[in-house]
Amino acid sequence: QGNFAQFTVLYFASAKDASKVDTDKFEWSAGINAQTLTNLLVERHPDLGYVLKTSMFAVNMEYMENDSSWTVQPGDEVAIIPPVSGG
Amino acid sequence: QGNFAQFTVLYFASAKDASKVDTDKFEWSAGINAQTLTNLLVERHPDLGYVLKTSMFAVNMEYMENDSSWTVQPGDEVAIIPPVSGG
Amino acid sequence: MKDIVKITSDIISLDEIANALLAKIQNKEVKTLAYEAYIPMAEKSIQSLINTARQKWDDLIHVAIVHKIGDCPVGETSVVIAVSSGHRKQGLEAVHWLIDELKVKVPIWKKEVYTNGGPDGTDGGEVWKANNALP
Amino acid sequence: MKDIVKITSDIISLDEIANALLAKIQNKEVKTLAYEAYIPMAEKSIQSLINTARQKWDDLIHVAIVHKIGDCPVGETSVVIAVSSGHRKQGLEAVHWLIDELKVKVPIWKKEVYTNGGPDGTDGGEVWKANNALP
Repeated sequence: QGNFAQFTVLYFASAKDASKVDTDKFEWSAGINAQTLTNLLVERHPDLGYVLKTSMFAVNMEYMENDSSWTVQPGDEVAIIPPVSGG
Repeated sequence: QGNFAQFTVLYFASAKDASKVDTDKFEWSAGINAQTLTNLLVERHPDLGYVLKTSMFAVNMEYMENDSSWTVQPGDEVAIIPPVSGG
Repeated sequence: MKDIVKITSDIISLDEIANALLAKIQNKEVKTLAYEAYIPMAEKSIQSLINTARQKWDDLIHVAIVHKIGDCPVGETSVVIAVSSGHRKQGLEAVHWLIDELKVKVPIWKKEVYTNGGPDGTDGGEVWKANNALP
Repeated sequence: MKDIVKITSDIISLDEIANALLAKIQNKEVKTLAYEAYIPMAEKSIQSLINTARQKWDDLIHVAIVHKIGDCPVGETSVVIAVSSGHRKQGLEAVHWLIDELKVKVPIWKKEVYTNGGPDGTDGGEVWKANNALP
């Protein structure tokens, strides 16, 4: 896999319960936006579909809009952020 | 002194610094209001005059108006309350 | 529901007072809370909230925000927001704003672990909670 | 003036956090504070403030107010106002109101004892402070 550019996905809280993993790696390709990222994630972890409906993406620790204004870059750390409940 | 009705005066903070006592007793008579009480106090403790200009009276732990709407009753506990600074 | 009112010459312990208050809270249903965080992003976003608070209230002097993760039995402190400021009004407003923002923006999650019947009437179970709004 | 930001699995001590914050405050001039109170009236008037707060904010659950008297070195806690409430907005507003009222109405007095030059430029001395308004 070292021959391919990758990006990392982190799963928290209900997303981790659905994916059963803390983190995994995806092969990078150009043009992965919020919608295509959602498709990739559900393909690998079908139970994530419900969680993703109410989650945000954070890329490199910044919240991203839920639209096509951004795409994943090689080496990015993408986190799935279910509704937060700190405090 | 047990033959006379009395009232108690309590001194706090700058009032205590001026009177040099925590508390003392005054002989009660009818009609002692804020003004006559002030006169009695300054007569006994001349240094209190300045402090009383900015203090309140509390009678039996209730703040009193600085007017003649009330008079001291036998057995009352009168406190001199300089500007407070708790907190 | 007797209030605690005390004028004391003893050194005041915040922990003792918090424990006395919390001891009064009946623990009926929720046994334990468990917090999880995306730690580096949580720290970064808390620092970012503090920076914004310092712009909104220029009177703030020192700020401390500490959040518990892992198990947190009901009655233990889960989060502290402490500020010092030149004027207490600014400090109090800043604390209010900081806790409101933290609750909707910082990637920390709370799970309730039930022992005496969950919200659906069953025994045991766990539920991830959600605060008011999406980040 | 570095902020304290911590996500921790340790039990949180309010006293430790308060001490860490207060350790940052430079103690330049005022050496010690000394508080005096008309104790029974102070307790009565604090209870009366709490009763009024419970009418204004019907969501308050528990309230604790503790005030230090006697010597209180700068950096030690002089007063704590702690509330629990169903909604944090009500609790935060009540705390703000309670400290404002306590400072102008409750018969407690603070004296500053100087060691390194008083406010008039002389060494030593003591000054009774006054909060904003008369009771």
